[in-house]
Amino acid sequence: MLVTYGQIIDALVETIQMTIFSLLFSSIIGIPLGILLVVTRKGHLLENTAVFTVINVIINIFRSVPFIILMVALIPITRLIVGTSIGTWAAVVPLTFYAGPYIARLVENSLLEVEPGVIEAAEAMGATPRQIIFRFLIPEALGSLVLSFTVATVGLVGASAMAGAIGAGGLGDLAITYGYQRFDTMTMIVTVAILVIVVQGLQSSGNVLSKKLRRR
Amino acid sequence: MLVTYGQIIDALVETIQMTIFSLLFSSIIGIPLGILLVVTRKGHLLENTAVFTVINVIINIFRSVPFIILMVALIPITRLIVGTSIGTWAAVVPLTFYAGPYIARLVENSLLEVEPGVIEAAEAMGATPRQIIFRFLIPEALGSLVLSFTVATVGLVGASAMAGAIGAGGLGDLAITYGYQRFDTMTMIVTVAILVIVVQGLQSSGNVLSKKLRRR
Amino acid sequence: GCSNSESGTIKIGVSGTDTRVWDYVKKKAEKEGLKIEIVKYSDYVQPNMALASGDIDANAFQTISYFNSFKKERNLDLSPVGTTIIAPMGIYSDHYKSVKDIPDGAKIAVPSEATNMGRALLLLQQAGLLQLKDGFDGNGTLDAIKKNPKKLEITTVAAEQTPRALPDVAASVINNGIAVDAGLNPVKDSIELEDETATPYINIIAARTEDRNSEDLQKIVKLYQSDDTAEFIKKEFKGAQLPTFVPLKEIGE
Amino acid sequence: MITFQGVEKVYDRGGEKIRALNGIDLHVNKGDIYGVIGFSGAGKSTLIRCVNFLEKPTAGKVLVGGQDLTSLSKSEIRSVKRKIGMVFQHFNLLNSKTIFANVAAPLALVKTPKAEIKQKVTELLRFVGLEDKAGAYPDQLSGGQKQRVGIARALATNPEVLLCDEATSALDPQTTSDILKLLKRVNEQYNITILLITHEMNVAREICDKVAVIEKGKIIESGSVFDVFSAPKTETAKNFIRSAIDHEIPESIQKLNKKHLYQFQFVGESSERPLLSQVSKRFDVDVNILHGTITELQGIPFGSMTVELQGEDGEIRRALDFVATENIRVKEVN
Amino acid sequence: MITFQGVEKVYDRGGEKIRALNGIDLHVNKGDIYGVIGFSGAGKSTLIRCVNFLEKPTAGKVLVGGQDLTSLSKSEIRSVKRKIGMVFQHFNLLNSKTIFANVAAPLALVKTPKAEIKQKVTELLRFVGLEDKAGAYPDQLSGGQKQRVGIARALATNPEVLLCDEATSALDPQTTSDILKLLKRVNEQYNITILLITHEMNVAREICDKVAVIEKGKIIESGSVFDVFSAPKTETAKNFIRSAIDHEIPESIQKLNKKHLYQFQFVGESSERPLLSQVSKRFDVDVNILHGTITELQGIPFGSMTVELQGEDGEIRRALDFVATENIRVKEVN
Ligand SMILES: Nc1ncnc2c1ncn2[C@@H]1O[C@H](COP(=O)(O)OP(=O)(O)OP(=O)(O)O)[C@@H](O)[C@H]1O
Ligand SMILES: Nc1ncnc2c1ncn2[C@@H]1O[C@H](COP(=O)(O)OP(=O)(O)OP(=O)(O)O)[C@@H](O)[C@H]1O
Ligand SMILES: [Mg+2]
Ligand SMILES: [Mg+2]
Repeated sequence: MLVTYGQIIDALVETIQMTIFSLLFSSIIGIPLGILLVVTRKGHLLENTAVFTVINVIINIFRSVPFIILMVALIPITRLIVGTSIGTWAAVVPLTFYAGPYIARLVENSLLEVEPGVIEAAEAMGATPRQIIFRFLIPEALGSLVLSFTVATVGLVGASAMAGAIGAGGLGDLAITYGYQRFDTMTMIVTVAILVIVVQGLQSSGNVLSKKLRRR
Repeated sequence: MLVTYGQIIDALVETIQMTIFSLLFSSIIGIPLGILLVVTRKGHLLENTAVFTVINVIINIFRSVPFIILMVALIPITRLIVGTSIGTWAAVVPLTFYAGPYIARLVENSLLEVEPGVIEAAEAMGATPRQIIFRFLIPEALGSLVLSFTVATVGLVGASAMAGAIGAGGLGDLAITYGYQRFDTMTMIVTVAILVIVVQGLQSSGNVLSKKLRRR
Repeated sequence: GCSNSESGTIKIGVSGTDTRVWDYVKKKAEKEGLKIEIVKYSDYVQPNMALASGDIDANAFQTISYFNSFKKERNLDLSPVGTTIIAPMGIYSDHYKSVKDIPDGAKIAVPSEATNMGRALLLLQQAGLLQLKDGFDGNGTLDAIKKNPKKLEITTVAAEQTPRALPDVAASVINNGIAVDAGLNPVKDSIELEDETATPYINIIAARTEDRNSEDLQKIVKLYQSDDTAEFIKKEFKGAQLPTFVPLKEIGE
Repeated sequence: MITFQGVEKVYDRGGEKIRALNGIDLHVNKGDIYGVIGFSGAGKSTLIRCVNFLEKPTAGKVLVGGQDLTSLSKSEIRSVKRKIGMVFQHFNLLNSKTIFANVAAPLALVKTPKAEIKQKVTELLRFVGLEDKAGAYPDQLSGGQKQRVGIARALATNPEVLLCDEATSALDPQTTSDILKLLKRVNEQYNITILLITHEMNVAREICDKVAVIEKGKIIESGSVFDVFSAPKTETAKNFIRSAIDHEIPESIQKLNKKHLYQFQFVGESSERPLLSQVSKRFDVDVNILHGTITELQGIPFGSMTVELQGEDGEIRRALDFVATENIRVKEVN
Repeated sequence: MITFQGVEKVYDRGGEKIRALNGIDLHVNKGDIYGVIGFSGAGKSTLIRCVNFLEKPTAGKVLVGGQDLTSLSKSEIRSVKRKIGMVFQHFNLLNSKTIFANVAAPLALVKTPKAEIKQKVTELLRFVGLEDKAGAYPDQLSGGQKQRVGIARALATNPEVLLCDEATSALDPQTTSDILKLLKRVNEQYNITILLITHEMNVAREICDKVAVIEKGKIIESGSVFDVFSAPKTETAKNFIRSAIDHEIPESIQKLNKKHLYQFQFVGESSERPLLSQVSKRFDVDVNILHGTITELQGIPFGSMTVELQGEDGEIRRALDFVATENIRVKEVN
């Protein structure tokens, strides 16, 4: 193995750091967009074809661009926000823009599953759109949302591997640069094994939490 | 622009080819796994903790491995199946293994949203597990499943960009090798624009179809 | 000016993970009171972009050929400050002992990145398998092929994929470093090896043009181009990488 | 309080037009308990859902408190809705929240203080007999329990108008009766207007002041409970009311093969005198009541009865002639 | 056909144990129409769901056709289930399928030929009055229409056992009566065993041979409809039956402030003679029937009536004494 355990631990920390922060920020972007995608569609709470179409297209654009291209295209923005275009923190920006629209789609999918009767009940009570969203729609979809976020988080762990291209480090990058580029099978196995454990932990927590929240 | 329109059309064809076939095969893998994840869980139709755990872990393993590593790790299998490890067809194998577990998770998420009452009705009719799955569970989840598959397909289009590493070609690879590596902005814009159109078309069809199928 | 050198640390961008030589140089520099930070990248675009934008102070990962074409396409104000090594590219095969044995219509894998591809084509020409257009500058696409008498099928793959594709192709053109990492010995295992004096493929240390005469950078170049470093490289890489400290003039600067 | 003016609602089912409401005119006064009855699919739910705008009429107007909802801004509509409680036919509870939180939901929306919520919800749950289920989730309740949660929720905000879509359909008679008493009480205490859909005639009779009969999206008859029940004008209304009031004669009776079996239908105002007693006294005939329901609407017996007349044929004929003069419809049972 | 032996069902609600069934012993003979009545939350749905194993008893056994389901293989259980039709309290229709496909579902499971399915489903839909809704989806139906689809679906396979969980709760009296007749017909024609949950006493009375009263997960009373209705033994059963049979005396009557208002309760076997006639004849008293329900169970009048006795006080007292000898409970209404 060409790497030390210290390096692996550093990489693990970097992966966790990238995942957590990009998950955080992409949720901040993705959740509202997902909600808007649901409530502005035809026949829904805040029907607004213009807003729906714009958001739909923007999300599609971000979802179409290969991650590596997105990373490059976003460099000016990254530099503006983080002050540099390299390193772990700089990777958080493209990861956020990558996962944000993705989360929006998953949130959309989950919220669409909520029974219309619940929304009707909320409307009948005179709830504002905001109240309907936060007190009815989201709580009812929570079980499904948790699973969706689990899927998204695992996806982020995967995407963070590619962020090595901008010197972000992380386990995936270790696997690629040593395992793939330098044919160091041992490092590859160790890093992938750690990744599997991380993902397994994430998925199991997601499953358990979702099961608790899903009341049917 | 450093590329000809002929090259772009070839690349588009390659992308479509990779996406369609890997979608096909990953569905063949992912749908049964997703179904098994649902029906073998505790308290469900074919409760079987062992099967559930094994599938859950296998899916997590595949979901943890960065795509590029997966591509390398699968070379022997690819060679076995396709006869070579390079080219568009060879890319279908790792793309399938990448998207299959992902689809399994999305299928799982969709099927879990089906009202338990429907399954009860099916059980009361004496439906076999197979009948319950194919005549009740899946039809009821179809609207959500279509959206999930749309998300997965768009994800595959993105992943196929990385398949350029094994000489698979495709629009994403064109964007990376010319747009990214050679700073041919024009090629990048054109290819990404085509990708956006493809994704937009996919997503819109998905939305329309899902809306038609989702009866609530 | 050289913003970072004022804070006493020089950031040098490299690609990949093999920092053995720079670790060696870094140690030497520290003794002279010069702090070096090595920034690792996993591709060949970002180190130049980061250099141009001031995120790093110098990089050392590319051949002069790649550097020049990159600079031109991106219109960047960068300059080489010193030469380092040459890592000869080679043609490798699992199936044939000599390039002459490669049959008609055979498949050849080459790296997909443009300068590497050009370099590979030049090597294939050197081996007598292809004939390229006149004045080919080693930077281009498959269009550069003028004559392909054996009707070879050239497939482009990621550089790292070339050794992995060996069982599937008649031959792969593999970068030196990658061949070594893949467990190949460039000298013993290749069936054709690049000319040692292929000047376009000498590696360089690059910096922003405005900083090229900076004292610190010059000091680093000197530390790299010293005899003991050359000895270290020879020992570590067992001939796969050759220290080539030629003056910049010889590579056309 | 609630006025329908030429309300129409047309659903589009894959091109086919379903006219659920077909020109509804209806007026519900403040403080009324107004019942809507009608066969399954007649348009009752659609009608009630137009009041709080869950369905938007395709034509016509619905006024609530004199205000046309279509003319109001969204936030004005919301404040009108906050004064309307609704019990849904399919409950529409939040599966993810406890029973307590479900009942508390409308209170929480208007930022009621925690302590007040707690007190109010506990009181309501006690009333509907679910105080021990406060911490349970809807999927852990029986059908009737869910319905009671829906009722408690609708009452939580002390609404001015209460819309009940089959609010007691899943409840046993005892619980139904308790709930109806509660509704009557809130109606009297707070002058709440109640619009109530039901197919249980007893519910309509026990609690409503007025009723409307709806058929195929049209109101075919309406008026005070007495008017409609005692003198239904349309055939459907008659049918509907009769099927509720006088049950089919049980087979057991038909099998008895008694000779003089008659059904007396009290279909309007009959004399104040105790009819059956008079028959027994005036003629040498015994009246044996076998089956039927009789109730009183504003002092007048109302309903029908199947009786056996015991006596000589001639005497019986004379007795029947007498009965016929008393505004009672007599029908011989084979 | 169906036998419960000491069946218990305990739900676990976050640690708290909910005893939904608490030792049920019950036997339903082949061809019986067996009614289960009880207050909301008594455990009726849980009970019926144990028959086709939708709930697995935590203790005890359920035998269907003499077979203990727990002892059978999965495919044997399925073939038993195919002979059991079920109407669910919450319908449980497939939202993604048309009404036609919903009713056809159980037939399609057993690979019935297309033509036969078409014929059978069309016939059933015509019967429940939904032939024009064949192409609609459940979300386009009213509550009662959904319930009728559920009934049609349960009958599609000509089951040997039919389980109905409040199968007519959302239906108007007319439709209910039609459905009950259908059930009676299939019961007689095909000797189908029907286990039926209801809170509508009329339903129980009209169609059931036997009833069981369930309270807090225990069967507190059971027997022929006549026995239970005419002579309820437990206080709850009495209450339950009374609340269904003799409605509260309407306020309008109470307000009349008449002097001699009595309620006659026919709570068991009374004489064969026409009672009210006798009173009128023997005493100088007129009997004015104001309110009540009376029906007949096996030739015996059964129910209660509120009557006004008109006459002298002494005469009235003597009349009442006479009535009291006739196995009739007399209660003075204030
Ligand atoms: N999954 C569950 N978890 C916890 N408690 C439950 C669950 N299902 C039912 N119960 C409880 O068991 C009791 C019996 O429920 P059941 O559904 O059998 O009542 P029911 O007699 O059918 O009432 P209804 O007439 O209202 O439908 C109720 O108190 C109910 O709250
Ligand atoms: N979304 C819809 N699309 C098409 N038709 C509909 C829709 N909703 C209701 N209908 C139809 O409109 C008619 C009236 O329905 P509504 O729900 O008002 O009936 P209802 O009187 O409440 O009946 P029930 O007593 O059975 O609940 C029915 O024939 C129904 O099938
Ligand atoms: Mg309705
Ligand atoms: Mg029930």
